[in-house]
Amino acid sequence: ASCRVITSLDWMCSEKEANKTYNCENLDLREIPDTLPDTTEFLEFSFNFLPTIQNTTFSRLTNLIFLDLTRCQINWVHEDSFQSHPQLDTIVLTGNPLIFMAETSLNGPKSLKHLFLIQTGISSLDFIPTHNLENLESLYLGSNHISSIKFPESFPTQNLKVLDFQNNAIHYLSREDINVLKQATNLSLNFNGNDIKGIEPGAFHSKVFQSLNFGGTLNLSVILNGLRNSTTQSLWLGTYQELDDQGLTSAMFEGLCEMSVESINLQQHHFSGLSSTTFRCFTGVQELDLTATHLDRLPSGIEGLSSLKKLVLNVNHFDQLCQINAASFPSLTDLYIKGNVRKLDLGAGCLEKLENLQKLDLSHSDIEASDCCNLQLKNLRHLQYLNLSHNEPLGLQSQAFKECPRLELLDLAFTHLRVNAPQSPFQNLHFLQVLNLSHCLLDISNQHLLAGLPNLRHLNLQSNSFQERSIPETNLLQTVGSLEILILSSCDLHSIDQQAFHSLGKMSHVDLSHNSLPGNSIDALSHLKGIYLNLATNRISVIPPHLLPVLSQQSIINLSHNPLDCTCSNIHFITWYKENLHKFEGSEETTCANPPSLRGVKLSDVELSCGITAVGMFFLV
Amino acid sequence: ASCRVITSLDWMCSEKEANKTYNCENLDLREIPDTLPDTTEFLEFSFNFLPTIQNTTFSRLTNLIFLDLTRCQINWVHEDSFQSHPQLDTIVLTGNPLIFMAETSLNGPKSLKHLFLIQTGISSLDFIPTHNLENLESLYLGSNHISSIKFPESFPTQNLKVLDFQNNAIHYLSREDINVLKQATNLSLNFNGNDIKGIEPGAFHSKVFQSLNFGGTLNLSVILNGLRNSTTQSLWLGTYQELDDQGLTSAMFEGLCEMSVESINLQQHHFSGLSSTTFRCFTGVQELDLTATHLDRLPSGIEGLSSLKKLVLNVNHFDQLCQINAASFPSLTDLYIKGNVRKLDLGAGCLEKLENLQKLDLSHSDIEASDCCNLQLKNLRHLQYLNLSHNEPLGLQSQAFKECPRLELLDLAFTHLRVNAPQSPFQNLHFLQVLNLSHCLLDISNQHLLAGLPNLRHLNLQSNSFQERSIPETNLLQTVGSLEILILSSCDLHSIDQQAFHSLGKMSHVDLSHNSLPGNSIDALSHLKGIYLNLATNRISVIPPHLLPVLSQQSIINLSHNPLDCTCSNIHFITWYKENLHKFEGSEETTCANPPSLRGVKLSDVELSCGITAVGMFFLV
Amino acid sequence: PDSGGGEAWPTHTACRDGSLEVLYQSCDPLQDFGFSVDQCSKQLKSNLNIRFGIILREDIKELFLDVALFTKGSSILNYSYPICEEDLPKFTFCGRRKGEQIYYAGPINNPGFEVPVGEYQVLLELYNENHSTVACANATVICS
Amino acid sequence: PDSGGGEAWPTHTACRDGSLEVLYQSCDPLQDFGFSVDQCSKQLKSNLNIRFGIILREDIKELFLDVALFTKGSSILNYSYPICEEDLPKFTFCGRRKGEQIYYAGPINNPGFEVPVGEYQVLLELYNENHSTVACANATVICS
Ligand SMILES: [Cu+2]
Repeated sequence: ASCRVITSLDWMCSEKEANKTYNCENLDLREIPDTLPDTTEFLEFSFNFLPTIQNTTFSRLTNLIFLDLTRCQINWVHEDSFQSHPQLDTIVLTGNPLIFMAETSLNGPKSLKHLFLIQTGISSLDFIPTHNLENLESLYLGSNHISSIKFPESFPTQNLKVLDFQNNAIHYLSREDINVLKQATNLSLNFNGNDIKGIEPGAFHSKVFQSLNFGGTLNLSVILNGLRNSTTQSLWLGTYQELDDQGLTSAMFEGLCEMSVESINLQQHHFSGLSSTTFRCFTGVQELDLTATHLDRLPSGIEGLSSLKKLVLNVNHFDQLCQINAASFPSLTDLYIKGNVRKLDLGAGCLEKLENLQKLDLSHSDIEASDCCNLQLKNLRHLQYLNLSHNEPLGLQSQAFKECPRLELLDLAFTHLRVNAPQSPFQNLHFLQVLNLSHCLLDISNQHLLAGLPNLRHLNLQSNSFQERSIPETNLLQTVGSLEILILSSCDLHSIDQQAFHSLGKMSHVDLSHNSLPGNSIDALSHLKGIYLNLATNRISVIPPHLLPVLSQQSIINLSHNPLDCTCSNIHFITWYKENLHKFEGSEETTCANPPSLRGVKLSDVELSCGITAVGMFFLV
Repeated sequence: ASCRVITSLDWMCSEKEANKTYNCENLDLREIPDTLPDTTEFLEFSFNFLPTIQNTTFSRLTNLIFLDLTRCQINWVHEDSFQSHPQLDTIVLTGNPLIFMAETSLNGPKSLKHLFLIQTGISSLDFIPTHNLENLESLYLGSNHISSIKFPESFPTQNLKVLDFQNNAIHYLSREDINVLKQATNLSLNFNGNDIKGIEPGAFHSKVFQSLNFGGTLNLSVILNGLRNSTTQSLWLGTYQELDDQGLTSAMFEGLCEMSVESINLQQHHFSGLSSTTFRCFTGVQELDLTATHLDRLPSGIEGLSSLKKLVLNVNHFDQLCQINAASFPSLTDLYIKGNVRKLDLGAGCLEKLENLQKLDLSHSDIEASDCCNLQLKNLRHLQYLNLSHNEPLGLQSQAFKECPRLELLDLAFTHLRVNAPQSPFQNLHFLQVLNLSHCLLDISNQHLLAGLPNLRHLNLQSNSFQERSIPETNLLQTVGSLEILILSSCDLHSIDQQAFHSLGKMSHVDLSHNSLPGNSIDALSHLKGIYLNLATNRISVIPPHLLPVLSQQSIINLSHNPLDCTCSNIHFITWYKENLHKFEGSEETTCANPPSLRGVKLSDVELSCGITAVGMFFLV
Repeated sequence: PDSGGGEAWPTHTACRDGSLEVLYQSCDPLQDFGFSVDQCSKQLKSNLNIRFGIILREDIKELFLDVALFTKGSSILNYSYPICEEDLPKFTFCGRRKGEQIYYAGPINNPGFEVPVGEYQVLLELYNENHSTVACANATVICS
Repeated sequence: PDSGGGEAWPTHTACRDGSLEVLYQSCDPLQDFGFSVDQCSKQLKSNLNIRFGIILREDIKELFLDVALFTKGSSILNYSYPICEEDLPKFTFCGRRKGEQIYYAGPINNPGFEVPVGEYQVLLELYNENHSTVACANATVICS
């Protein structure tokens, strides 16, 4: 006895874009609902029930471009299932227990580009019908039982860009296997989670790749010997927490001497006997990622890294910044030491040899310093990006970043700052465009705090509090007339002086959300036009009629989660709101708080009828 | 919306043994039907729908011993699912997409012995809850994603006898992996279809097994080197048609020199450079199976096989029996050369060195001989079993098997025989007990054909035809008074002389089915008692009353597919039949042919009412 | 058909080429199966590659194929072929169990031959040692 | 519940020992999940091994765990832990896709600590980079 459910009862597909994009996930549907328009182009149909796909299943939806059939218990994809779908570009069959796909099951689409066959029980590549795959660019085959990557001869590989075999049972790569892929250029090949135990010598000889991923392989020498004489942009060789790791030795990297690689990732490995010659074969490498490799130091005088451009040392165990022995990689432009496991002492001049350094990330590293940052950042003349966010308290000197005159972005979020001098610690950062001071517990009353920042465009002051919960007429913003984006959310503001922003003429984005501002605060914005204005979650109940022009001249406004008044005392605003709905963001959550009878009703649904004397009010939903 | 079907509508479980054994396969059931008795012990519940197994699912069936839940779309086996099943011995979960089995999901049974988790998506052995498996004897884990056979420490392996890992992704066996199994004695370990690429040296050191199966492994040296210093009763190393085969070399067998193995199977491999030293390391081997190894000869003077007892050479390419160079294995007791691909010429005295040979199978080998078989079987004094069935025509000399005086079983089925001499070709086989002459196109009229067989017990003459479609009073059976089993089915018999079997006093089984015998043929059996009598598919319509005593004295009778008469002329038989139903086999197919109104009705359902003058008849179903 | 409702299984194409077309339909009331042949021509090549996918409803320690060929209703050829035998499991899938899904892609070791022009009906049956059906198909071969 | 009917998911036992018992119930309307811990004692060991099985309803390029601990309704501890991040996929299952079934058995690298006697409620939430729920559980820890 088969089990049929009348689908119309169940149907609640949601429309993402009218006539085009629909989401029908998780509805236990057994067919395409009649209510779905013929013109549908993007269809999310995951987690339904379609044991058999055949030429009638989707025949009505002739405009389909993207079809996601994840976990629909599909067993069969029969002949010509997509024959009426010339535009179809992507088919997702992830998580279906496929028994058979007919030879012509993928015929129809003019240019099928992306095919997802993840976890479909495939044990050999000839399960995939080869017809009509000439334009295929990505083929995702993760989490199957594939043990050999040998494609059938008839398989068109010439346009492949992404070939993802992660989490299969591939343990050996033969020369022939890799040869089949020689037509593909710029290929990204993913063998993550396969633990490859052997590669036939010469298999990768003079092959060129965009990226190669051998993540989770226990024996890296097998990989690096197997890759001799190949070229790849990126080589991902990291491992994972739950895997046993043998420990990397210098000998394992021998093969690299005969390879051309731009970027290498070794995340989460251990090094056995890390020495100055370990990286001997890394001479051509531009980027090296040593995230979480349990390092507490790098030996001095490392060979092979003299032309390294980018070094990632996140989540390691350094005590002191000088332990990285920065002099070994003098060409570095980017250095990341994020999330250091121990408290990181910045030391003095530890990076002074890195004259070309442009980007430095020291966030989340438990850094503490009472007198920052000139000694610590000595000689970083070209530094443009500095991230010191999420650290322990820092005491900033005056002109604390004098050593880095070219800073463009400075992120100090969540790092408590003490400013030791009356002058601005940021003085003379002529190029500074972005300054993130959110959650810094700063003394905002210092009017000179932001002096000398002629190019500042983006200022984030979220969660700092102003004295008396108010921005006075005279305030620290007066010195940064170049500001375009200003974030003052969660600053516990109860009022803003009408003149508070008068010197800010270039603003395009003002975020005042999560404060306690009343409706009349809007007055402070009267000189601004065409901005994005976020006033969500404040205490706005009534907006006086004389301020409506101020709102009218802005481009997008968010008033959601305010206790709006829906009585006749606010009739002007409500009327104007409904006429200008297109300007508003979050109108679903823009609701009445008052009168009690209208609490929670969307402002856009309220119908007021007010005379000179209020005669009544009602609403329509 | 979930989809429920009222199961009672569907329920059609079939009863195999009342109150005990039920089969509910393929019924789309969503629960245990109420109609199943509480006392059910053996339950086949495959191919139904039980996404979640929990403690309520089977709680009513407290006597369960065997539970087959193959492919019931089970995702979850929750806590204490079998808590009320102390007797449960076997659980089959094959083909279910298991997501999780709770830690205590198998608690309850006092002595769970057999667990089938084939193709359940398991990727690591810790998926299996270890509680309550102390008595586990067999664990079937085929067709999963297992890559390491490392059991969790808490897994009780001491009683394991069968551990089946076939068709997984196991490519390496470490010393530690195998050590966990050291408590198991007499273990049969199956790695068929895993293509093992490495074994840690010493992993199998001084380990003892009942059987080891490495079928489908491409590189046998890895296996045989890895098994050094181990002991196993049987070692299965065959390969399969669809796999590429490297070719076996002598070097590959080196490891065997340091192993103790009783029986080896190498089916379907190719040998590269088979020489007299190839089997050098096989000295301890008792049984060697070389089925379908593409052999056209065995070299002479092979070393290492001098104590071999059993050799299987089925499905090879020999032209002539002497090409096996039998002198290399003088201790042989069993030799199989079945299904030879080419026409096999028996030659002369090719096996004369095999003085101990007891069993010889030459069936299905296209053998032809005009003057058989003394020259061909020279010196096989101890031969007890000879199979020459399914060959081309053989001409038999008189005393054709004089060289094999101890023959006990001779199978010539489907081999056309020409008897060249007036005497019996089987003369003087004093020990012959079984003779299969079915489909031999023999001249049965030769009364001396079976002379000189004092111990013949079992004679099969199926599909040989008698002259005039009748067994006359004087016939070839008179010389074999020792017969117990006689098969005369499909012999195109239309009659049997009343005295035809008079010299056969010991018979216990007579098969006369598929002939054209009438009811009165039964008379020929009047001197026999307590036999199994098969008269199915003959032309029996009426059985005269005076023959009923002959039937009465037999133990089991099959009269199915006869054109039985259900009119009053047969009333005595019908009445007797219904009283003696327990004697009859095939009573479902024992039906009326006449009168037309009763055609096809089971004889047991017919109710006749006959007077001295027939007054009428009717039947009840 | 979820479990043998009256509906028939769809007719599938095993292969189709200029001169030859092979269609089949499962005649097992319980299930359909998938099958295709890598090439199809009047002059049938030896050692064809096939693809075959099915759920086993029976163990296949032993597996046999019976082929019956008809044209215009009269039988031309009957043929039985052992695929898996206890003492000679030819393929890796031999010995798989009831409930397992199997997929085979590979050679079938057939001899090459010329298919005479005409339309043929073929009845194929796969069954195990207990004569329980593993798969059953009605096929039509059209050779022009 | 087949797709979020009103029914609640069953309450499961993550572990149970002399002194400690951990029960949980999925609070994802779409599905249940399986979880167990290899040992359970007041003196919780470091580096516990867990088993975890689930169907992913979202991609998990990034995956975060939020833990909120309550006792008698008042919050004691809130904790957020990144499991998979774009630049640090800690575990092999990081990066798996919507629709995949995953099973993890292995260490979780927890610190050891002593569980004070009492009854606790724990709300656990796994979510991805878009804050879409991957799993959700209400757990009860009873320590005696
Ligand atoms: Cu051969």
